Amino acid sequence: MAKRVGMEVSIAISEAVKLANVDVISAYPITPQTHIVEHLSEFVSDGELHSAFVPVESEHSAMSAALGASAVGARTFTATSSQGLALMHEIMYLAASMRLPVVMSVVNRALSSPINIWNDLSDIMAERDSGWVQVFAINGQEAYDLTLQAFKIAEDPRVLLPVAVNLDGFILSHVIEPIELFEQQEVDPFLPPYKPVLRLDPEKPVSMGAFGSPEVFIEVKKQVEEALIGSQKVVAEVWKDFGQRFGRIYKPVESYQTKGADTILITMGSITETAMTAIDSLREKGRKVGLVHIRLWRPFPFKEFLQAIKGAKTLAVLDRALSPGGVGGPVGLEVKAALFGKDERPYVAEFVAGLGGRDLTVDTFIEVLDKAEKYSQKQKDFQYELIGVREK
Amino acid sequence: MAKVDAMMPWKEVPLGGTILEPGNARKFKTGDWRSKVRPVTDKEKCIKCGMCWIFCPDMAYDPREDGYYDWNGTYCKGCGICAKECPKDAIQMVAEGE
Amino acid sequence: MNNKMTEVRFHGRGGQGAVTSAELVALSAIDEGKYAQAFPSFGPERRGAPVVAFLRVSDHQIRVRSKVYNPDIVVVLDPTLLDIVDVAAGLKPGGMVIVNTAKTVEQLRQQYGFKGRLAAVDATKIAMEEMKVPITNTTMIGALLKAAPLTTLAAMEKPLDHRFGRIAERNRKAMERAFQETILGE
Amino acid sequence: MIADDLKDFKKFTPKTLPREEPFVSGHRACQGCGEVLALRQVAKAIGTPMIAVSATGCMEIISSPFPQTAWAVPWIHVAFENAAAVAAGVESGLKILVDKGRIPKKEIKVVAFAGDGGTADIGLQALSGAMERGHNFVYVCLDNEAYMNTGIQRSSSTPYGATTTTSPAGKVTPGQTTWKKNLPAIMAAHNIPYVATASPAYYLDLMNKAKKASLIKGPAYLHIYSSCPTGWRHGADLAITVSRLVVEANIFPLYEIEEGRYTVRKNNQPKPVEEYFKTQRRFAHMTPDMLQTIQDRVDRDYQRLLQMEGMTNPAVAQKEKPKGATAE
Repeated sequence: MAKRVGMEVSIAISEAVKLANVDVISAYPITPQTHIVEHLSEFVSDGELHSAFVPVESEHSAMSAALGASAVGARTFTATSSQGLALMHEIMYLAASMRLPVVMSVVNRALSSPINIWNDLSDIMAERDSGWVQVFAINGQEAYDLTLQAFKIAEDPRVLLPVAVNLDGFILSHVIEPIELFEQQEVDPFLPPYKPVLRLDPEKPVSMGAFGSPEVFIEVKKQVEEALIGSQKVVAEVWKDFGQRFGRIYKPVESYQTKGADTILITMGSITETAMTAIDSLREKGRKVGLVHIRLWRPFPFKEFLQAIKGAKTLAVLDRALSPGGVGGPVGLEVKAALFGKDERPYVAEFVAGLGGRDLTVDTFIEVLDKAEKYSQKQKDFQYELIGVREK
Repeated sequence: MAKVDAMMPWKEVPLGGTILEPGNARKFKTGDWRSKVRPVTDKEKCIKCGMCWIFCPDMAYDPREDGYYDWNGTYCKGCGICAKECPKDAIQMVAEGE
Repeated sequence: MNNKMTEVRFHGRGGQGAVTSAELVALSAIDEGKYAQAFPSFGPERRGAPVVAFLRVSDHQIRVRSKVYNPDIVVVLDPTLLDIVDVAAGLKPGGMVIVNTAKTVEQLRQQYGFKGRLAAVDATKIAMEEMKVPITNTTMIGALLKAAPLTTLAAMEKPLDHRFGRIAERNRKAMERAFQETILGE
Repeated sequence: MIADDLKDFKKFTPKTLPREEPFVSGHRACQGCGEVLALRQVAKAIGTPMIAVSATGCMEIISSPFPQTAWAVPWIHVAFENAAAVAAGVESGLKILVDKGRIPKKEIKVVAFAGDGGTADIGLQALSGAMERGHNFVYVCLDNEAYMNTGIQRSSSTPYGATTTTSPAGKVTPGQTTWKKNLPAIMAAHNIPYVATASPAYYLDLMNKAKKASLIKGPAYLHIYSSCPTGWRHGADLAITVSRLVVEANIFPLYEIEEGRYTVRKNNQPKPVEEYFKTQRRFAHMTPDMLQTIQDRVDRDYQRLLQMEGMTNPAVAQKEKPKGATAE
């Protein structure tokens, strides 16, 4: 039976990786993800985890080594943040297009400059089009569960795509909170060893990463796209299986107090739980507000999202990454695009907040909701508003 | 120019654009790249030393049981290294088409 | 506005300078105030491997940028390509194939069964005699201009000088001889 | 200790060369390409079972135009700067899968191939990391002394004085202004068990070194001279001619560094460097004083090699009295 303990979320993730009986870990340190790989190295050196720990010399090589290992059929894990993810950028696209099911924890941290080790979503949002399956945890238990699930999703023959599990740097990764840890024999039936469809094997040689002329490039990309879109069905299956075994049900999009809500706040990541408290306090004052958070970012769950916000007059989108010179943030862009063709469309107020670790308090969320409702009444025409900027 | 048979419906492209048939470049006739000359071996002078075989960038000499080497026009690009390196000058570069 | 545009496809091998032929004609036509476009078929060009280059010349602005699929004229710099490449693919009705070959037009037609208009010139011989090297890209420009007045021999001098400097004169002579000696078959 | 790794290593002789070709005909290398010949000799010497890893470059492009591959062995290419890192991943993956009983135990050789740019410039960091970590693989640098796949741009491995499209011979600077980066020395500084230089003209020497490198447990580095007719502007038939001359002129001396011990193939009556430079138009503009600068430095570097051998491998240094240029 699962054991409930207080544990730092990063450590919990390394426990999940251990339960997954990972074969190769390619690791390079970067705040705030480092505790994950540090702890994994202890498991390996103590013989608690039978895997090859490869302390590479850069994140670019972390992802490169991961691809090499995955190509021979090893279950492979890595973790990074911010600048490290940016350095991996080139190889992220190859992992997806070469269909190598690497699993990575992305402990979200602002991208420089200025250099800033605190939390926002700018790092992962820069990888939006890499072709990876991308999920977001709102608390420690989710980070633990999603990491285990990520291997099962990635390695499913219908998917065979790398999966990034996102958790907020420091405000989630470094927090000690209650975690329910599973036993190995509970997990093994859920997550059997990785059986590759293709691997580098002298018995049956293949060539991976060939040179794709204009005649075939689009067709390969079509395959990746079909796998990524199709992965939503597999994600749903894995979440259903997980729910039956371990009791926690996961959905691509989760609603909180949205019944009869005129205004719905859209969030991602662990700030969601702070925002829920803001919703509660406004609900107590009779305000018809609710919240929807997006757990599955790629592939984007259009149907479930539109269902979740049905009936709302106003959406207040809270982005944690800024797309300079554009419509504000990537989530706002996605939401507006999702609504574009619909005849019944709520007013969308796009906000960008909490960049570079600026703390998001309950009051901040209340401010955002109040502004959203005010702008909605006036049908204010604006691209986005940056919250919390000190004017004077 | 890119091989025409790289065109195939997307469902038939192997996973991740992987090439499943090892060494299938053998189907490609690089011999078409010769335009002016080809090597011809004078069996009398040949001492079966294998220099033509080991120095050929296109593996266009096939070792035979009797120790001689058969020139393979399918792959020879006509570079002339073999003629240059043959210790007995047994290989002459001869104009194509003769 | 009939956009009188001539599309030309050059066939050669990596390292033979097929794209240089196209570029020099384009430069010359542009000097004369016309519109022109020259580009190789992009891709890893390896010495010896069959390659193609494209040229468009027009009195009006050229906006199409794709490859030339239906050429008015095909120029074949290396006769050995005839055995391995369908040089006449997509040729416009009434279009012409110009081949560097020692053979006559009749022999070519017989050996390869060309239906369309055909022209032949022994550019390799001319190049060896005038330039001492079997590089036929500038020589074949003469043949092309015989078949279609895309630009004039005189206008070609400036781009030749610019590109070849002191050996421009030999290239010009070879080009002019090809112009004279090209036989435009029917 | 490499001694026991090599205890049953038997040298190849002309008649005992393997027939197997892990790299097959039909690849799209230029006519007379010296690099693909070097690659072929290495792959042939190492043999199967082998997993090959390529960096982006000429050899990767010419060998894998989808849907065709010239690789008869398992092969993977990911990017330009990470051949060593990908190879490290392959090697680690294989080792752990064997340890966990998921795949049968087999001596699969992991071999990374890259050009000089992919090794000495963009890939140096990943290479240094993989070497320092002691992965059991062979890294082969096929040195054609410039970025040839992108059209002959200079690399840190382009020799002093050579022209490339980014180190042209101009009025002010006569071609490459820097001296060739000494990769073998950098690799030796990683204290790896085996480093060697080789040239396809000396095919037995090359293939024996490749075989030794593959037998040694731990990282091994081969730096192989690879002529390029297109990039160096020499005849398509001269790949072996220049590959021999460069050794005979001591510009590219052949030596091994085994656990720090140098063994140098002696050549104490070298040909003048000019004889080598004459064969390639990339050196056409060489001035007399450039030639002298190069000759002096080549002579000095060769003496240094002998001194390194003297210091690190006295037994060998004494044994061989200096003799004339020794042909293969």
